Amino acid sequence: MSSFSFALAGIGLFVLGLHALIVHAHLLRKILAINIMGSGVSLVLVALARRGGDALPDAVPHAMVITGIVVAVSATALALVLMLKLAAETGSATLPDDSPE
Amino acid sequence: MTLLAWGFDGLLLLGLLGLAWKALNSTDLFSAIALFIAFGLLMALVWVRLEAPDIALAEAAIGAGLSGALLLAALARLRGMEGNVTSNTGVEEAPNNIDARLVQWLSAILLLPVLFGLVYGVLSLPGNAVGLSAEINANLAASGVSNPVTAVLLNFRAYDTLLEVFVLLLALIAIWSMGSIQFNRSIETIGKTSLETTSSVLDTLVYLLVPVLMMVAAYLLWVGAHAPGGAFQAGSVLAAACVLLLLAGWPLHRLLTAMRLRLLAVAGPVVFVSMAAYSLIAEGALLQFPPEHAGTLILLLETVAALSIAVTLAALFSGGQGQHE
Amino acid sequence: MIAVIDLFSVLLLIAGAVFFLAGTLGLLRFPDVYTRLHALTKADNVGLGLIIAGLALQAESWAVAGKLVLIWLLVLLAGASVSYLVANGALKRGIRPWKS
Amino acid sequence: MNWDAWIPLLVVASSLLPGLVIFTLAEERIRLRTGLNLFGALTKLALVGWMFWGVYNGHHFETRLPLLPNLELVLRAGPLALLFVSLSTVLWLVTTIYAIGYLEGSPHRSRFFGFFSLCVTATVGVALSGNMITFLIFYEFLTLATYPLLVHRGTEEARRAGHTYLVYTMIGGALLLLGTAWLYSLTGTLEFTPRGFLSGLGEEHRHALIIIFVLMIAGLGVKAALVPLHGWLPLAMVAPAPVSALLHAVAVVKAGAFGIVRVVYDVFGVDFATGLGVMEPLAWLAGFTIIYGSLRALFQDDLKRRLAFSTISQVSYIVLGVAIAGPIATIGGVVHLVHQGLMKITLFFCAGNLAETLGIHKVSEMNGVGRRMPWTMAAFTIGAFGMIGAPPVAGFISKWYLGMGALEAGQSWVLLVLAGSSLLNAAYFLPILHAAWFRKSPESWPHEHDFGRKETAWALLLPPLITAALALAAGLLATLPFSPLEWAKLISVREFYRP
Amino acid sequence: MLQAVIADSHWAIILILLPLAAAVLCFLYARAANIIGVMTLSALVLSVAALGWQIRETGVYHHAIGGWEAPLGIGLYADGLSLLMLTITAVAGLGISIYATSYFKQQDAARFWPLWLLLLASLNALYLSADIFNLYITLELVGLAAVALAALTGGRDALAGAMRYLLATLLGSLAYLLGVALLYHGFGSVDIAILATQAEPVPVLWVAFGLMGAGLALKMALVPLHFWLPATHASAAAPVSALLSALVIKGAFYILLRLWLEIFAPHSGGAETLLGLLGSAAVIWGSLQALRQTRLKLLIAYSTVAQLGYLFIAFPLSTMAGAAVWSAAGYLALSHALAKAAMFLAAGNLMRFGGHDRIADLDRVVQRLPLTAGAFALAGVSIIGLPPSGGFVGKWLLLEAALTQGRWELVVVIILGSLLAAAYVFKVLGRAFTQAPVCQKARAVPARMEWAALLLACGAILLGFLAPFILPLMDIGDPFSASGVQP
Repeated sequence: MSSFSFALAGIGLFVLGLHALIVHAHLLRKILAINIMGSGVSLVLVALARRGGDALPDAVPHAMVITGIVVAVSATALALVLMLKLAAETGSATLPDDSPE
Repeated sequence: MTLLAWGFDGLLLLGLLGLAWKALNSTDLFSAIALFIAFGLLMALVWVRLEAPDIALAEAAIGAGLSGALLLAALARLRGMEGNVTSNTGVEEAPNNIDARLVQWLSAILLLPVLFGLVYGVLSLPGNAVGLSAEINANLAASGVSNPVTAVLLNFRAYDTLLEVFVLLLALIAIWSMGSIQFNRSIETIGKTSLETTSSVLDTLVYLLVPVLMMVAAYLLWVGAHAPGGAFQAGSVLAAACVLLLLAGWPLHRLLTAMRLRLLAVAGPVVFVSMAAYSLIAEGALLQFPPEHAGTLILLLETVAALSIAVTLAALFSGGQGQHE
Repeated sequence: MIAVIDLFSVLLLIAGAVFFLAGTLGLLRFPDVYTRLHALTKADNVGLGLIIAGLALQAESWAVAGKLVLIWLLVLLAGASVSYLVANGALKRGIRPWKS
Repeated sequence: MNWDAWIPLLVVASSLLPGLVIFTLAEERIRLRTGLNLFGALTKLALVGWMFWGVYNGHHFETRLPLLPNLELVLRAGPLALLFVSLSTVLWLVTTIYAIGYLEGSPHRSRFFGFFSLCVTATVGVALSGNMITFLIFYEFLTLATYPLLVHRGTEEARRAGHTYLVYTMIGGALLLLGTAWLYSLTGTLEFTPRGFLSGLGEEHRHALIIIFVLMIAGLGVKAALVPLHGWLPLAMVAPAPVSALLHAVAVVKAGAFGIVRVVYDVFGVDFATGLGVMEPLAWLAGFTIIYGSLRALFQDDLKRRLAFSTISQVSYIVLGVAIAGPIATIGGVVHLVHQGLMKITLFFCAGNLAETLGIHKVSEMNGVGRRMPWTMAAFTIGAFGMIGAPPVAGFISKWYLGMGALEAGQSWVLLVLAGSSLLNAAYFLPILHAAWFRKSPESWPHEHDFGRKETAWALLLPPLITAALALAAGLLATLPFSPLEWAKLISVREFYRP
Repeated sequence: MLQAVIADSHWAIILILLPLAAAVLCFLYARAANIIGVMTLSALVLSVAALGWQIRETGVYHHAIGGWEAPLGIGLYADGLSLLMLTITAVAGLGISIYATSYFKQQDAARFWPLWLLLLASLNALYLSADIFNLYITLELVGLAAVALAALTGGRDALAGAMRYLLATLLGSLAYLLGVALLYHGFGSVDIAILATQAEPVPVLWVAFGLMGAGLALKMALVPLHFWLPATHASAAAPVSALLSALVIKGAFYILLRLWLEIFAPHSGGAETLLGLLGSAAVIWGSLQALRQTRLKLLIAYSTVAQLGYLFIAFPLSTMAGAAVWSAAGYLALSHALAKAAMFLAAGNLMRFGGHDRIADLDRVVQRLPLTAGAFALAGVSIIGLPPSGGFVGKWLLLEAALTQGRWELVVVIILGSLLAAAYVFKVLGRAFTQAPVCQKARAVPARMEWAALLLACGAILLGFLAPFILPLMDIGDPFSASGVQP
């Protein structure tokens, strides 16, 4: 039963991150939210593999999650540099909401 | 499931969700990042609880360590631009004017059905797992390594890892393509001026710690074949060492001219692609390793990959500073 | 005979936990950054040492025991230099130590 | 290699390829451009002649190219198609000569002649199309090719006229597309067959077919300038004279009328259409357009707008001929297709000459112009008489056959319409002639270009004379084997009523 | 002998490895980037042709990577549908690359080429993969490369657009990954073929489809989630916006289509009507917005949102006439890619020449660039769907299906979409015929750029006549039969 609780925690993290992504204007917080959502998805991926007692540990989700983490860090690095360039250009680390008319 | 285990799990998950909520909604950015790093460490603990040591290592090294360092460096640079950057990049309290409040409630209401849908989907899954562990164990012998995760990563699904390494290279190219960021002097200021007088402590730390880190990286690389470890973990530990050197003010980018840095960063992907092409011609299938010396090939692949992962992650940290010709 | 080793490691673990508790209490109760640094580095390092010793008794091979001790040494090194850096940073930002 | 299969494609290509080449020519390459134009026109004329002779002896010219799953691009030279092709080819040659003279020294001529050739390609494509999908392709291609010609001058007024033209033709095209697709979904084929291919469909599709008929006629009616959809034509008179001459007297307007002829005869089939009860309203609509067009023409002071409204009413003669489901009326309608083209293009050429040489745009300014430009006005007079339906010129024949057809089909009200419109034609043409010939010319013309001894440039004078002569010949020599009338009889016999 | 070489060599793998190697080469030797890039693209076009010939002869191409069969290893799979998408990428890519060689200065070219070749490699990998987790990684690669390309110009709008695009694409990928997790744990494999056999209508299937659908819809800017597209595509450099509009969003559509055909269609339970509804909303809303724009590139970007709606109208129609409708949608995607690329390149020429892209005073600019005006006109004809063009063939087939199934609301949407498209295309083209004087500070536009745009536009028109050759190619290994009943 414990694997389902971890999976639900993963879902919780995903939705929490999504909420923060929508609500907060500051880009750094949005990047944090995306990282947390990534962890949530990884948690779901691995937790569900352990349903039904301690069967042999299934290595495929593990490999997927490691790949996911590395993808997350590269995306975060790119997002941070983009945020800094945007802040240097526009003076504020939030998305300018006017569409460029 | 004894009561104690239930208690421990409950505590762990509550801590995890609490930390995440606090990290996302804390008033000050710096505390948000600090809490995020704590969240990463707790996440590593969760992976250990779920019997996934490889992921725990990766999470601790990359998820908490490197991402945390990246976020802190970005915040420092953001505040470094304080001069021409309006105040709201610094301490930014959660906006509590009316329309922000409205957006919060609106998104909360919108996300409830999503939450219930997901929970319903997950709970409707059958009780016992239906994974691929049987197939993996059946073919583990032919994969040349005994650690199932490394077997999956570098043999069964080696194509994923090939693309994976290119994602890292792409991130590096993308960051360098955005032009060097003028204000990264602020990193050095933290590195040098504030610690001019006391560089001796940091230097001693570096002299002691960096060799150990190198040793640990080599060990992780080697042990990856039969125990948790592998290219990504080793690469990230090496990257941590490089970041430490950068922070200690070592002129790493003068040490590595741009071309040498590029060659190092590109080594992993190039070896992977050439290995893939060679195996296609020799063995008839993409990334097919002959069973008898699959182990050695994988080890070779992992070392080169670890090297370029380390260099790429360090370059990601320095944020486009080392790329000018 | 085995029970005695288990008894010893349980005792050591409890002692370690007490030291950690003390460190955390110090972190919460102390007024300024310097005193909190004291609490954290001193209490927690000792606590960690006790826990490592307790676990080393349980370890099935000397290699594992050696790794545990290595962990403790690394944490000591990191703890010391980081607390020094934080204190130095705080001084540079002009935070005066607390006076009653 | 069987030549017959490739001739239709060659006919279309003979103006497409020179057109594309002309686009790339620089402005000052006048001789090469004219050469290419004339070469294209002459080859097309030769090919059409070859086909004329072939069809007369029963050859079968058809090109089939794969286009869509079980739908093909079909170019077939049937007798009706040939009639329209020959009309547009001859008039294209004449108008090219006229345009070269008319546009002497004006900018963007490569662009103009490029689109001019594309437009003729589209017209020839419309004429030769063997099934509804090919017709649709060239029909829309015609819109695209004529829009740039319409806005060629680039003035604000031209752009607004272009805008309205686009709105009408785009919506028309969309309706036609919808009708065609719907028809294809019901029948599974779009091939033009002489007595229509819908006879097999049962009763349950009756309503659908009526709606399809309305959609198609509306789509085609835009270009055929049937009353509610005619708004764009008067505005389009802002285009240069050769454009309004060839396009709005021959190419665009006739494409619409030709489309209606095709739809009624080769898609629905006359009997099936009368069975559906759609022919009656079509006839009324055509009749109404005839009268309405002539009435509006009466009050237009601008010469070209008056000719535009007269075109609106004249084209509906063809539609009327089709709508009265009788063999003789069909002959009248089809032959009017040619006659109206010849007469109307003469009138537009003369209007162009007057504007170009004397700067006259208004009917009120035409006093005594007969003396100043006798040859142009002579051609104008022949055209005008043809329009009124006076015997020697071709217009009389088509009206005569239309009247006979109406009597044969028992639609006596059509006679009233014909008589009424002839009177109205007279009402708006005769004052012009009277003013031109019998009034005293003003002391100075608005801005006169002096061409020395001859009244205007050769290139401007020759074309109207040729077309006027043709109109006269079509009237007088109607009984010769290759005259439009005989050919129309051949069409009527071969296409519509198997003996 | 040649046939033997073509028949059994692994063209699919060349399509993936070659651009990767070329990207690395360009990254190392920036000076030779232009030549390497164009050579790679032309080699890719040839290998796509060879792959097409190969699968036409020997049927669907299947390759188990590393020798490991489906459940454990990853499979490469190339059938008619992937061949179509590969052709789109290679052909439009070649046109855009030729344009880019003379568009970018030396310093920008060094940054453009590695990113573009990586994007190309990931798109090819995406079209050839038969494993949904592998699709996640290729999606991520495509997303990051596209964001980096969008931010290339470095201006205020470009960076904001790129940031908005990055957040949207990351959110989309995460939702997609969660869907992959649910599918894997629900049915035990990440291989599409196995999932197709295992899937049955359990709640986890619908939740997974909801997640993946939402994620992919966000990445391809389907109407409610299209907020990020116009700003990004309009502010990027001309060849980059051509890439984004013509190629990148089609990757996400391909995945949604592949998953729909193989896994979700039999148990769709009404989802296709929702997709059809969103598609119709996209067509109408996108076209109306495009009509409102005052800047040319924004107009073209909104036109992308609208034309994508057409591809979604195929969903509700596919239940009854599966193969015909999907080949229509495929054909529309192909001609839209060429036409949209030509439009953006033409817009790039106009901006290079006149220095701005305000539609109101474009007339001085359009006068001087006849080839570009011609390219824009021909591309516009294909976007509207006027007869002699590829767009017409696609719309005719869609209209056909809608009429035979009596779906009147979709018929109206298709026709209205074409009319609105005509409105906004001719709104721009009307400018080409005014007598405005020459604008002063004009920068000459290299001929290569104008001819690249014109050739792409002619390609879109030529497609109008190539339907009978291309449509059967799409049906190799009949990818579309899985969904609706055969007509």
